[in-house]
Amino acid sequence: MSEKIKKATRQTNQNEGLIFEKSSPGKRAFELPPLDVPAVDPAKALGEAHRRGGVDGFPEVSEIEVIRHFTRLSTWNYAIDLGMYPLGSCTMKYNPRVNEFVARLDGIATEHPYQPQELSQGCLKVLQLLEKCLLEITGMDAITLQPAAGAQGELTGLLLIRAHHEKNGNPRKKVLIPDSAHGTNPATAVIAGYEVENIKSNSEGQVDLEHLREQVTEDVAALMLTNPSTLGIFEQQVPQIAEILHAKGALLYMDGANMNALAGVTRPGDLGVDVMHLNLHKTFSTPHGGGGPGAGPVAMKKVLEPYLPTPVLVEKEGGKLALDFNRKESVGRVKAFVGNFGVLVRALAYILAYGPGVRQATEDAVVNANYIRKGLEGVFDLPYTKPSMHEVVFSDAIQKRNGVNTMDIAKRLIDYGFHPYTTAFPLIVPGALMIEPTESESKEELDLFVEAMKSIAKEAAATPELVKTAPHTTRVRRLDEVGAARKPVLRWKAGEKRSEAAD
Amino acid sequence: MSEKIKKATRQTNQNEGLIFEKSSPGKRAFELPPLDVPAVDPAKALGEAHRRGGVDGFPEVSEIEVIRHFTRLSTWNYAIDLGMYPLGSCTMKYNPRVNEFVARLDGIATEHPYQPQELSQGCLKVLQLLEKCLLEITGMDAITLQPAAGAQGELTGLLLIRAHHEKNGNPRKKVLIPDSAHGTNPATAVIAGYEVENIKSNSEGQVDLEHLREQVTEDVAALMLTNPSTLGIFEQQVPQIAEILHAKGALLYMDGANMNALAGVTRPGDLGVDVMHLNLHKTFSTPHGGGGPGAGPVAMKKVLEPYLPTPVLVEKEGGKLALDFNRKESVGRVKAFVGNFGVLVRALAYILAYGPGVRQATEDAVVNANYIRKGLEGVFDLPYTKPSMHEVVFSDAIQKRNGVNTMDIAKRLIDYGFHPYTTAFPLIVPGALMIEPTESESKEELDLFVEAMKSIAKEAAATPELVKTAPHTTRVRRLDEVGAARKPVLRWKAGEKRSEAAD
Amino acid sequence: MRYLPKSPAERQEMLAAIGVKNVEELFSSIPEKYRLKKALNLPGPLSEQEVIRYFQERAKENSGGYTSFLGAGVYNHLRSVVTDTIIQRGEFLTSYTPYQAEITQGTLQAIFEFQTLMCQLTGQEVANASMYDGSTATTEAVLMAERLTGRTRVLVARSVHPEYREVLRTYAKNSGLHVEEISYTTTGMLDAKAFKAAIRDDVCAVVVQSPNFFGTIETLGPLAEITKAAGAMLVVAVTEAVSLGAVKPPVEADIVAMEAQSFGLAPSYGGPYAGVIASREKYVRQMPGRLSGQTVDSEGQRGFVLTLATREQHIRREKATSNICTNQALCALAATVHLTLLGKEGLREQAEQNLAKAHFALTELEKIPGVTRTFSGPFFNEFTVALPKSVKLVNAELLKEKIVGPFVLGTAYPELSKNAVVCVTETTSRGEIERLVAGVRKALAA
Amino acid sequence: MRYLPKSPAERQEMLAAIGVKNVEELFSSIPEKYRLKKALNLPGPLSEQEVIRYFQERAKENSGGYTSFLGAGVYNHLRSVVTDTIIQRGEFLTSYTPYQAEITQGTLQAIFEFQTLMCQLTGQEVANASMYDGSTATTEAVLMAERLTGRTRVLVARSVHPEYREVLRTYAKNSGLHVEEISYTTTGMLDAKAFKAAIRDDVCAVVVQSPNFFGTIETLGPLAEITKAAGAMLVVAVTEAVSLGAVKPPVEADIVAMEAQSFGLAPSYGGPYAGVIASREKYVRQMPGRLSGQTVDSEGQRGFVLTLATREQHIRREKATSNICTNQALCALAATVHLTLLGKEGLREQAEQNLAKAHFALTELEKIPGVTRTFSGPFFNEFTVALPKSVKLVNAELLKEKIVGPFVLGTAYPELSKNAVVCVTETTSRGEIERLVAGVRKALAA
Ligand SMILES: Cc1ncc(COP(=O)(O)O)c(C=O)c1O
Ligand SMILES: Cc1ncc(COP(=O)(O)O)c(C=O)c1O
Repeated sequence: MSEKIKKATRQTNQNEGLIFEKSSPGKRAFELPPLDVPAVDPAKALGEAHRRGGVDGFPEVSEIEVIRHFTRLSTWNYAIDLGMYPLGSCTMKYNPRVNEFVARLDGIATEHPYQPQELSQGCLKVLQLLEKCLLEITGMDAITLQPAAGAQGELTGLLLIRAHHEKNGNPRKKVLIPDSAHGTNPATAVIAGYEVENIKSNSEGQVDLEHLREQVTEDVAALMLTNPSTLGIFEQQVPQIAEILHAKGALLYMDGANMNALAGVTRPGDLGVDVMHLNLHKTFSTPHGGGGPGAGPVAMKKVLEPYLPTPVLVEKEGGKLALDFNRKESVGRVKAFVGNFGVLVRALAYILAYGPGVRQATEDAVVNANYIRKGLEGVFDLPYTKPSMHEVVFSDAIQKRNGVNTMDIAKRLIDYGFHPYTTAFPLIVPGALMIEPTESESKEELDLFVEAMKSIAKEAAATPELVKTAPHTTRVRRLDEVGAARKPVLRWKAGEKRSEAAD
Repeated sequence: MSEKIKKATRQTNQNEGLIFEKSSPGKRAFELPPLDVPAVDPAKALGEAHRRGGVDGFPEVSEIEVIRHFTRLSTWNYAIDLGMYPLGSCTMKYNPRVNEFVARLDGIATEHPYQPQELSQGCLKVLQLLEKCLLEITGMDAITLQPAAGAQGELTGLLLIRAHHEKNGNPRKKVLIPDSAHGTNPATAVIAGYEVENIKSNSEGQVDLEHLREQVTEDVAALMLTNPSTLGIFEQQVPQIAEILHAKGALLYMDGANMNALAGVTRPGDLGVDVMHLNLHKTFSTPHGGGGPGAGPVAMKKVLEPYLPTPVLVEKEGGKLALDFNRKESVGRVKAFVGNFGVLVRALAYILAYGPGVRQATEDAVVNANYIRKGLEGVFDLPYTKPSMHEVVFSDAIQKRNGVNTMDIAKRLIDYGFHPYTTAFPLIVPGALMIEPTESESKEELDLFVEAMKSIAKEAAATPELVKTAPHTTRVRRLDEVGAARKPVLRWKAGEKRSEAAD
Repeated sequence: MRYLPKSPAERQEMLAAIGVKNVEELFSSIPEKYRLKKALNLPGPLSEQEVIRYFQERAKENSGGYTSFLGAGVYNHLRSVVTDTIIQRGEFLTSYTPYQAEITQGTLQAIFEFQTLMCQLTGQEVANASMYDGSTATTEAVLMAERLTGRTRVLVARSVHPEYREVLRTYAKNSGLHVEEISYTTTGMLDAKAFKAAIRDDVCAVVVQSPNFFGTIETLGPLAEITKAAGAMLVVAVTEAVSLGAVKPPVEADIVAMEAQSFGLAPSYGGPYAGVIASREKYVRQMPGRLSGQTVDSEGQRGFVLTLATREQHIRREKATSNICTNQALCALAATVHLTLLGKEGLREQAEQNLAKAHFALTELEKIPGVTRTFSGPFFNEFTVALPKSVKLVNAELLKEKIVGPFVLGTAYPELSKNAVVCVTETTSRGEIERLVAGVRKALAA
Repeated sequence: MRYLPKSPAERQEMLAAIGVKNVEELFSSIPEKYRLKKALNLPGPLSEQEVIRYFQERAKENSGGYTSFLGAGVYNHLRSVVTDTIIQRGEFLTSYTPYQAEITQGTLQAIFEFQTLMCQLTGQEVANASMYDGSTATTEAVLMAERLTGRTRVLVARSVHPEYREVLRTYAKNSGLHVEEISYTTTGMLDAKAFKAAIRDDVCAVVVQSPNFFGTIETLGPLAEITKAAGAMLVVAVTEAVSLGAVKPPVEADIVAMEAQSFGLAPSYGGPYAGVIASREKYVRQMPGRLSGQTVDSEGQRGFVLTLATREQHIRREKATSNICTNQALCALAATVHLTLLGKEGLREQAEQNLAKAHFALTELEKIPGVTRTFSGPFFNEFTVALPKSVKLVNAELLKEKIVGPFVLGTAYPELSKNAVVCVTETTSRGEIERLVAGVRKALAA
């Protein structure tokens, strides 16, 4: 593309249609061992009314076509394995390969959730050790590993809080949420049956204690605090906030999505947090896989333990582990079975690899964010100037003058060989550039990033059109999202013209 | 690039320096379990004179950098998994993934070649079954699986022949090799201690029997015949050739690299071939891996069995398998241990998946080659018009008129999303385009190929410069091979300027 | 530490560039008193080899060497090496939600294909990119029905997976939903009488599972009519998705909530799997979860983007259709690859093998005196049998034969205390079925 | 068949396009009489699952559960999941020799890195892209020396791996080479006197191995001087490449022939591994095998190509430096990834662990009455011990304890019939060493 772009070069890349467009009757990609019992007539066994002869429209292709199809598709993706992925709030760190290996072991991947517990001691020990590690890291008393992701962790946490208040006679009405919070927080509060009340951050991005004291009434069930906040800033007054809440019988929930800034350095439990979730698919390196799966364990203080979702892992006399399904005050289950076990395995593998060294990861993550901040201060507007933790949030205020916004800059970053940062939030920063490098980036990669961002800033001033029409080097150019939503095409339909296949 | 190019589009792609350029002292990508015995002082244990403190210049990087380094490098390659790879004579067919899986099983990958044979019955059974299958496919009497590749198979075959002649009192002097043969044939003959005498193909690409009769004297040890020949043409007179040779006590060696045209359809043993090698990394789908490993088993008639390399697999009473190292007339070993066992495992997995269905693969391979031939006849010059088997060889005679040669067309094919065909041989076709699609290509892929080749032919006429300067879409443009050979730089040296890293 | 790409010298260089003396300074906004003074008490650090050894040791403490007849929502089906090869490609494994479409077209097209496959399978018009699992998909389907109808009563068949019902109750509790259960008859199907008696115009959703927890296939037609007549929505849960290769899809349903674990996902002690919601096009704006939609780029080429995001929490916050954010994308990809491998004929053949094996197993078990089939309705690869003895005792005997016996119904269904659900898939060999039969015979004789 | 991407209809279409009625017509050039009339008698076709089961069953018939003390040219070292992840990427696994450089830069740069690592390790100036294995590399090194010197006598230490010597003899037989063996002394090293007596100006190559087959490290300096003085070339074979992390490299050698199996390659019952030839820059045009060289493209950017191909058979045919074509590229890539992971410190630490463990094992074994060290020279991770009993009998006893005992020297060295080579690597735990010692003690007492 240009001399300025050091990190990427264009390369020929395979086109590929939809798999349905490659189908031809009679091709097979998978064969079954022969049936070793008498065949039955499905029409007879099921009844003619229930019988289905096969799924219309299902593809018929061969194994090599499947390999090629998905291999080609994969080459259209950016990934951590290819380079820096500085999506703020997403903690896109290295996903160790050994974790994939252990999660697939016979005796780990093969276990059925209903098999006798005496035949599941290995699985239960994994759960127990992970629980212990996460409690040590968070400074909490009890934990559930069941929630499937952060958002479900939030829900679980609020249900625990609700159960606690109900036990005290009144579930209360409101949950306070700072305006900088992730969208899942308010969405979750509603599912838990609460009204959302926003709390405004002050000009330093911190909770305004005076205001808070006014807002916290006996109607308030809890406050959901993200710490460090989505501005990447540590909320210094957590103990005071907890005090204000506790004084009115309300509880402090912490969204632990940003634990990567704290692990090994400080513990939410020590700060006065009552309950929190962790995103194992962020802080604890389980792979995002294009959007999931994750796991969102919820750690809590003693006072909430009675309400733990079922089942609860318990150690019996003699050291045998068991699942206790019989918990009178439980909020119930939030998901079938014990949780995303395979994800939990990977998280434990990650923790075991670091041991107490998780602190070093935290330190490196914070060093990296501050290194970027230092490199880009002045080039991009920094709306909140408090010290940055694991991420730094700029705004596009300077570039806006030339009509270039954060999304344009993000798209242009693709041409420079990087995945964009987060553009969509925090909402309190108009035109946010939310940059989280994580500890997994080398100085070399960070230097290239800073250089790329500076170069784009120059382009935004000199040749804004170049930035506004980016990306220029990808196999597809900027995609029409508005059109997609206006007349949604959400599936392939037979009979659509095949000529598009090779487009 | 253009409307004409249907199969590929340019995409942003990561740059990457040499791994040595990323090194910084103190980084680690691999850690060892702690030592559980007393440490020793290396200087004492080895003697100061033998002691080495570490390897100078060795890289010091982290695990994520290793993953990224090699992942990025990998994206610079073309591969079967990405698309058609029509390298003639190379049989680039689909490499089934299950074969990779079984070769890595505990109990397969973990076995030591010197462990007691009673603890190796599983490995030996694999060898035995593969031997049986290959004998059935070739129609031969005995086989060795030891050679590491085709060329070593050739050598083994010639050594067997030599041993046979020596036994009869005279090793003889010459090996006859058609002018269309692969370079390994003459190179091998020399190592086996023979002079090479070329035999000319006739205008139909077949052996001229009259000439042959003259050439075969008592000095001739063997003829090395590739069948189908490297022109992709079946040599119809094999039985007659064998007869002529046998009449003078000479033997017929077949280079079985092209067995993909014959498996299940005809058997070299039935045709009168005395000894041949197979390329398991071609016909039997073991992955090329960027140049190897392979395996080149040698199958032979009874008469050569006494000379088999050691060890020879034998079945003892009671069905126990064993390796016999004690073979008086053996030519000796050509390689340590039993052979490239892991490759042999993959080949057997391939054969088991097909069973007698290997014939279908052969048929499809031949259909594919003929489909291409039909599609491109007239567009490219076809110097030999006998029926094509698994590959078709054109020449650049038509395009040469505009100064465009086979290498230019090959490079331009890259822009069209394909790996080039073979350009370097057969030497009897000046400017050869040697195209072998294999059975693994779908009609869709073949149609795109034919279209691409036609389009390039048009370009060669209309805009020859475009073709002569290809490729245009790759991350590097045409590379200077002459310069590379003139002043060879064959390794990185410390102190070379790092600035090249991000080039 | 091997995952960290920094040398000590580089750390120093960077701190100097930032302008701090040491790394502690960067944490100065954390009140001193709360900063940890000593190292966390965690096991490790372990080398790669030791990590592997730790999990290998745990693996040995599980059920290796046992043959299992458990299904009950988690099925042991054939999985292909190809699927695992694909989902381990770094480009899929280590990429995020495809918010930046231009650089994640691979994931987006694969999701689009997943949505298509799910529609074809379920006979519905639209499907989403995945939910956490079948249980939360079922619950979210009910919440969707609530939004669409504005009603709050939910009728759930007792033959729906017990844990799915528990999850529904957990979510329902605070959403003002009232969940009532409808029993089953001797066919193993929904009690039509009880159902008719319970349905009124305050019902938002009727939830059944088919094949249901007893293995019985529900007859959806009449049920759908009554539901429709009442202005409610029919939610059909599918836990054993392979059944859809041989059994008519729930086209009568307004919403299908499916667990896709059967498609290439390992049992993995309960997860991760992939839930799916499929429904009618007209309801799409009330669907939870992500959707990939086809569009064009600025040069008119086909491409895919996440679309209708205005339903989602990151745009709509408290007004979102769900709080779901991270879903089970990689599992959905595995299912996509798996189904693409199986294809039309493969899935049909697999389903018919399950059918044959389960029927063979039932026939053989019924030969044992005292063993009878509990329900008369048609079944796919699970069926319920009544034993003349406590199932727990029988299972304890089977364990000695290295067999994990069928699912004990007594805990969730006290009235079925001597009943068990037997699951047999294409991975169960005839020999294993015969061992089960012999084991049960022996246990009953003892 | 699942690997074939054609439907029956497509086959017909294509035959029609070609202009033949049926596929038989395409085989008409094969004389009718030789065309097979019936299907081949082969097992199968097997589904993926059955293929896996077949090999799992074979795997169970091997040495699972045994601890081994075998080395002798094949070593059990730690391997990383990362290596396997990389070499299984289709882009590496399923690409050919990088003849078309513009589209295979990944492989070419990796080979260039491999060549560099091999030079650094061996202390040589150039290294090739790989040979079949250590045994053929050693032989090819001798053939290279023959070409360079024009002489035909070869002196080989008897302490070189017996199978390497066999391969050399096989190749030598018809190349007019005369191979003579030189014995060892009580140090386990080359017998300098015998060597001096044997070397003359008709010798092309002197071949030693270090650490040699007995585990002893050779002292190369004086040897190299004498060799040089005679105008011959010193070929040093290395079978245990990990030793180079702690032991001085054979800088005195003219050619190093190495087996790289120790670097991330599984024992795999004998292969595939990767041989290496490293030598002096001035000899490069007589080197066998492929070479990747740095160059520039038409725009001046750095890139890599296969170079000096005029040495190779596809250009030079009967005048080539070797007949090698396919080599062991993917194994060389595995070694490259493995060594990159280990890095400078990792390899040193690994080597020193081997040293420590082997010395611990010897110390413990020497505590057993009657067990003595055979040779006095320094050793790395293998050493030779003399037992008061037949090694075969002792090993038979060890097998009962689930131990695969040390390598029996008697077959290859009749004079060492009661001696064995013990190998201990970083993968051997102290407990396993102690079990060996206890086992030997017991076997000797019996
Ligand atoms: C701050 C914050 N909270 C909550 C979430 C929701 O977590 P999940 O996506 O795992 O549901 C996210 C995820 O992006 C987040 O960044
Ligand atoms: C016809 C022919 N013969 C022999 C060989 C040599 O086989 P290998 O590369 O396995 O040594 C080849 C390989 O390219 C070939 O095509």
